[in-house]
Amino acid sequence: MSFFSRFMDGWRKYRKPGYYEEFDYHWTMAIDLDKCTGCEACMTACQAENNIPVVGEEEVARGREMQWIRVERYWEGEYPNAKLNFIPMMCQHCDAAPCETVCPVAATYHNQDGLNAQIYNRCIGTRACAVYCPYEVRYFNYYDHGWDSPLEQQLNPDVTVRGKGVMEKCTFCIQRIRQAKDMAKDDDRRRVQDGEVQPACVQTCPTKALVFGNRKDRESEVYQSMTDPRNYRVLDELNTDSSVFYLKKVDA
Amino acid sequence: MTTETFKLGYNDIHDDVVRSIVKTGPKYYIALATAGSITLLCFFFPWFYQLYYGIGAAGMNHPGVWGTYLASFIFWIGLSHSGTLLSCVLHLTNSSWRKAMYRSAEAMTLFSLVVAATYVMVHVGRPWFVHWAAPYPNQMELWPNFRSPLMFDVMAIATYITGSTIFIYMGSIPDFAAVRDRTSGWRNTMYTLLSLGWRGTDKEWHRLHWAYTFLAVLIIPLAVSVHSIVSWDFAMSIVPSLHQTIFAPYFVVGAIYSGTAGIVTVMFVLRKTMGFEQYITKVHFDNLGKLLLVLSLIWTYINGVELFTAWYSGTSEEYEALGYKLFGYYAWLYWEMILFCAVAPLLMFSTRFRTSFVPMLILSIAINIGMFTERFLIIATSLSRQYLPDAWGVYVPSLVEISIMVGSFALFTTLFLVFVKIFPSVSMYEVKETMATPKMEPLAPASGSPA
Amino acid sequence: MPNIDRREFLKLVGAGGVSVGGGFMLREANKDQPEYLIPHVLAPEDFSSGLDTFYNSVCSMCPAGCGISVRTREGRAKKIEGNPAHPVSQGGLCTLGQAGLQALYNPDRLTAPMRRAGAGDAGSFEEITWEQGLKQVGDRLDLLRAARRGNRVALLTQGVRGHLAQLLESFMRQLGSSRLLHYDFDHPHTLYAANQQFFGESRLPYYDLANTRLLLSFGADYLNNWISPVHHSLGFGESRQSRPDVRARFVQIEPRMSISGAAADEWIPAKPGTEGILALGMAHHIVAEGNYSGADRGAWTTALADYTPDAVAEQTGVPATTITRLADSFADTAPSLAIGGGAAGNHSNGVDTLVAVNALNYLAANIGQEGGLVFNPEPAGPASQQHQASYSAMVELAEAARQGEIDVLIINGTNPVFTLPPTAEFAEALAQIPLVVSLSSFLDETTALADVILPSHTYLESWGDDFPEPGMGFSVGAVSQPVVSPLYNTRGTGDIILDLARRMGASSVIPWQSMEEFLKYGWRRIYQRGDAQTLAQDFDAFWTSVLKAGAWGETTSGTTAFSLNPDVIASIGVAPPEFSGSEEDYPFILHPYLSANFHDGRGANLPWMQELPDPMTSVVYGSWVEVNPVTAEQMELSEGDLVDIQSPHGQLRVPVFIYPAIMPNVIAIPIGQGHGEYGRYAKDRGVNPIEILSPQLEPITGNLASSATRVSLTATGGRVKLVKTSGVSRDLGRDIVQHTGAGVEVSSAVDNSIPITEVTT
Amino acid sequence: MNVSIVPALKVLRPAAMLVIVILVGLVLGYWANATFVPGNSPEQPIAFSHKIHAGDNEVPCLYCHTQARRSPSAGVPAVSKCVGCHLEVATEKPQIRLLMSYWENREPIPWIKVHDLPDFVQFTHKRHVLANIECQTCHGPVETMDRITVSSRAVDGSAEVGHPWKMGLCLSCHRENEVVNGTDCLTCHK
Repeated sequence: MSFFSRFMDGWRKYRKPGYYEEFDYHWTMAIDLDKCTGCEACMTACQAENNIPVVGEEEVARGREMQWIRVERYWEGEYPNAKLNFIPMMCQHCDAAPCETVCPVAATYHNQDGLNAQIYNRCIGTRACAVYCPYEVRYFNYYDHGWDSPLEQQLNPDVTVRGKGVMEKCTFCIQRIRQAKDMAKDDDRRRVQDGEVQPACVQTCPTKALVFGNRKDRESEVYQSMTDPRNYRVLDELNTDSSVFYLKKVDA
Repeated sequence: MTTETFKLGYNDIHDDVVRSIVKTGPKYYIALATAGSITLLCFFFPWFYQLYYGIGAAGMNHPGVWGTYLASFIFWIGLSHSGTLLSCVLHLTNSSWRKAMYRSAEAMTLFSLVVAATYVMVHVGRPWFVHWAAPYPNQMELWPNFRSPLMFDVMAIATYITGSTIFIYMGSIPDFAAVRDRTSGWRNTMYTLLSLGWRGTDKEWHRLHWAYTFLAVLIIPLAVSVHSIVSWDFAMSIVPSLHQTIFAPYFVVGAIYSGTAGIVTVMFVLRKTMGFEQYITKVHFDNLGKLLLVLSLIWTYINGVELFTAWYSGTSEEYEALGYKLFGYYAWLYWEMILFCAVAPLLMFSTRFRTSFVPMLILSIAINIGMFTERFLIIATSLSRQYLPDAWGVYVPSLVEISIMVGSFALFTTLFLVFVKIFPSVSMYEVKETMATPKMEPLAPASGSPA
Repeated sequence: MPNIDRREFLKLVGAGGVSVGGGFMLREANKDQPEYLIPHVLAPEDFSSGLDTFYNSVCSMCPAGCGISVRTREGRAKKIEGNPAHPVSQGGLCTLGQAGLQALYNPDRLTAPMRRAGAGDAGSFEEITWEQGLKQVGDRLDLLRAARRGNRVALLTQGVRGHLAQLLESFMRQLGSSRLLHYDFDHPHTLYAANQQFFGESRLPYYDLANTRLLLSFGADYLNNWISPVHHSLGFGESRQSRPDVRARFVQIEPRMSISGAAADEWIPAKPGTEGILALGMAHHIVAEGNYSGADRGAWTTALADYTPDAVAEQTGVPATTITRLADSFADTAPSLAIGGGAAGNHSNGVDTLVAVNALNYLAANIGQEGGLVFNPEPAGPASQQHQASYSAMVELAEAARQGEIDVLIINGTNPVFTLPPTAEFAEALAQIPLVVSLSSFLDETTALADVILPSHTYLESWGDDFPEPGMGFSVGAVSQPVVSPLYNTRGTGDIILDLARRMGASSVIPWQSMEEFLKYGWRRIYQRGDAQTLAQDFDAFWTSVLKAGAWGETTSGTTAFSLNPDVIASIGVAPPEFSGSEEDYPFILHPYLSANFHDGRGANLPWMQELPDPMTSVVYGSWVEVNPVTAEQMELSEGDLVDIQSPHGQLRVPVFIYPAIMPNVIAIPIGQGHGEYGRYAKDRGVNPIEILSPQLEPITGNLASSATRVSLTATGGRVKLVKTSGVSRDLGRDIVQHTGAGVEVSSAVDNSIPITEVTT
Repeated sequence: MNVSIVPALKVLRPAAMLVIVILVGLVLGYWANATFVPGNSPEQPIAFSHKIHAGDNEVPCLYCHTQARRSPSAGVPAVSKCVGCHLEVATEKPQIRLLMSYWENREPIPWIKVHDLPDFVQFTHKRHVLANIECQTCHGPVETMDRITVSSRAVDGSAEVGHPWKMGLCLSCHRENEVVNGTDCLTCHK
């Protein structure tokens, strides 16, 4: 098959209605805001798992912090009736992702598992995806970040360290998904079963507010959560069709 | 028909123009040296510094991932719309007053585009991989993403550069020939090559005019599309206050606006430095002034529409963005822009103002400052006020960015200075066309007018 | 072909040659440096390259004692995760626990034994061998012991449990010294005292958050740093949403909204120190309304006579209606649970306050109930509560040192110079002690003043075990094993103590050669307690299984029967809190709280913790003072304004943060920053509020009433940019965090997602 | 008056020739380097010959590279592995003596990495070995090499000089064998 015909082939196939149906997985996350306490354990877990650099005080002051997952805080009301609401915000892995349309070199695209992929070494750093992303969860490497020795010994060998000029973001811990699929293959299963793979943030959450799994498996915990009557999606009006579902806070 | 040109004979024109090429005073060299060194110091040095340390050298942050670089890029693309577009339109409408100035206008187009293209390299994080944006078969079996407005940009600008290069070159072939006949040595060699053996036969003239007109028709839609596409880089995002249907016309008008202002500036300079007083006259400034005035009114209108839609949307997102633009961190820049681009141009209602050179120069410069601010604000204010308030932030340009911005003007000047020594910066034959055939027969080649 | 003259030809040849060379070098320059494949000399058994190996262990970053499971690759620790098998953490883990990796791989770790260089000038140390260091200390101890003057030796350690605690104890007994102190800044002395007083239990009960339906928390930040935050978080999540058609309600009573306050359904600001009075007010209402019908009802009525809701409302600033409402729902809901601690316990009336809270539980019949509080059995392993040093105990130690009664002070882990207010003059006391030995892994403020440093392993490199306090209502234990081989020339605390014991000739009583050996000895007894099934396997099998599982437990649960000692009732009553400093000079009450990231300051040397935004304010890398918006407006303060905070005992300069949920006359500063030593990440950053605390005591325990200091606030006119990650913390009606009533309405989000097909596996 | 461009071109000829010569030179130099010093076959600390082991004596690859079956990385055999045989076998050869000197000082042998993938690529030997892909498919005819050289069937099936491990190699193979999601970027890129 020639280069060009391959290209046209992929082009025709791309995002046709029901594109995902022929595949096994549709990775999804559900976050119960009624359980989230804003403890930020997820943030540290992510930083440890994904080799996210510590940029230092000056850089944070310039607004260049690196947080694949961040906990946003919104105050409500005034003293003495003030309330503080937390909401974890990470890449929503939108099935209609604005960021994917804009990358000129297709460094970010949607893969068959419903993941919004970011291929670091393809990225040329136009930063357009970060502009197009309404959730502002894409973080750019403004420098080559270093680790004071021997801190680099902690780096996760399954995740590459991103260099300067590259955009990065949450991957739903693709390395863990990959590993889970590998194990499934070992005992000749076609699919990863529910609970076999957890991103670092989900795994560590002390209140178990985060749930992760395969949406196509109706029995999965995540499917139960995303069909919970409390469910909603942040900025759903933009029709990004995101794969992260939030469960409303309950006032009582 | 303008009166001034009657005083001249063909020879005078030839002499003037050729002098402007051959006779080089120390002033020129000083200017060239200054411009060149500023380019090196303020443009290339900071750029290499940034290449080494990473984009962090610039002031961009999260969420302000785009900044001055992109603003400058749009600005230069805009500036490019002066020349070729204008010259095409006027060529087709056969307006004689164009003829003295269109050559330098087209040159502006070319060099603005070159600078703009350089800015793309300055902007991206890993310019050494920028060739991936070009569609070519490779062992990775990867293609660029043809849905990306940035991709459209690459295509559009490439086309536009090619188009305008051919246009300006073709237009100057007869003049190359003319210069060829009056120079010797390496210049003669160069111009011999450049003029492609132009003899000035009727056949040649006929073909030239045909092709020239054809190109002109071709380029006008191109010029419009280029800036529409540039505007889509923003309009196709869903960022509040960027996601607007009016952006394409907004950008195109803005482009022509700043471009025309640019021409006024350049023509003033040429007139003074090259001694083209007789070719570039009040008439040109008057006409350009009228054009500017109209453009400024349209531009102001579109700005009004923008504000209105933002207000009328009634969503918190648009409100905040609007409020931030008008009264936020960068408010002073916004009002400066309004003053320069919407208020000041109203002066041009008076003919006296339009026909007096220095004021027009000042105004034209002011307009371009204002237009640069516009481009900057479009990016800076919108990006710092998006959907999630928790992620709001302010972007402030760093020294490197500002220096590179200044440097880019020096780069442009350098290119232009080189240009005037190679190209006949006034189209001789077309100026001649505006003249009655003289009594005494001058040197060959007499050019049969196609008209 | 045109003829080329000679010069032309040579020119071409030259150019050609040069360019060939150029082309050659071009590729040469583009070749990448060779990488090496360094094999093992002997193939390792415990891991194979490219594959993960998980080791279960115990977290020692805070006293909660969560079970952790550390992922290692090629012998390096890569990630710390909660151990799902451990009943305390059940797979969850907090930020600090995960950052333990950066304690292990910290660039500022002490890498070898050191000795004060030259004539005792602080800070400058020279490296020595272990033999030298241990000999110097050992000989000294030997002499003192021989001379029956062992009591001139003091051992000051961070709160340790399990067999290390036992080892320290017998070590000191062998020395004949009574000066063994466990010191943690945040040890809940008042809570222990209150439980002792009310229940006659020396142990903490188990607070069953997971099954409760209503939780009243009096100042206890149970989700962040109170006793066992991760376990409480699990309970919180469980009782909030994981039970069908039951959703527990959480009420938080505290002057400044903590993380628990934010998570609670209702946050009630009560005047600092009056939480106990509030509790008694509710108790009064419960009894008065006849919601309590115990035999001792009369006694309660008399005891609570003065605490009518109106009187209490007047004292606490909480409206009477709120008090009665809470009281009613607390009595009606079963099971309900009241917990107290944190700031509420750190007042001059701390113990009484917490007794009052217990009284509430008693009156609502939550004691011994599932979803209430459950008593713990005697822990399987050694406990060390009796050695916990209160503030006054530390002051006594300092005093003794000044009197020259102490020759040797061995410090393990704890950092009193940082966590004691200067009024204790601990640093000065250290200067008086001839030989100060520190076993810390880092050069913290205290270690910097030591004479000899014998650096110990981090918990990820050493043997140990832990019996969480409080237990889970049944006894729990876990062994912490080394997950990586030691990075540096350091030794485990236990091994150092054992070595010293040998050197002072106590090997007859303390014969063990290594901590591991001692642990096995200790755990053999636990093995023997086991049931038939356990005993069926031999000890080694048991030992490996414990290491594998990372947790051990048995079903023996504590007593459920409880009868209240009548004269406790009579003694019940909470005096109004006393504050140092007059209200005129010092209009504000200082509310220092344990930072979510740094605990009591031990986390400040971890870069991850420094860059992790504070949950409530999103500030990173620094300190701030939280001020009520109204107060700020009156004083014309805005975010980032530098203010001087003046207490009777000191002054601090901090930037202001406008905090919407703090009482107008209270200001709060997080504890944890403001280190003078402790490595590059912590040094000279922010301020330490402990420095300006007044030595106000809680009389019964002699504990420091750390929330009882009055301060004044004066703007300096200075201003700094507060480094924080949040932009605007209001959602401007964008409905980002959506709410719903208890009754739920159906949303349609699923419908407009990609169609879902049935999966058949 | 001359208007033809031919004489002008004549004037330019020497310059043109110079340019051409230089270009040709550059290409030539680059090619020479690629051919004669490809740098894909470095001198190893011990002249271990895969030809003798895997070729002549037919020692199976997985005997030494034991990890390949169950781990992403194939693993270099520990020194003890070599010694295991060479306590008896060919003990007198100088290279074996050299090996023994390493063994006696308990030093690892600093092998130089020949087959190297960039850090952003996720490749697992396990899956490929279990899928019965011959080692030679990527590592080339190792059993014929005295000194290990990078050479494998490249995209077009021909052996390339230099480093043939380009993305195309993985892609073509994944295509031929119709690997599930074999051409999804995330399958190989981490």
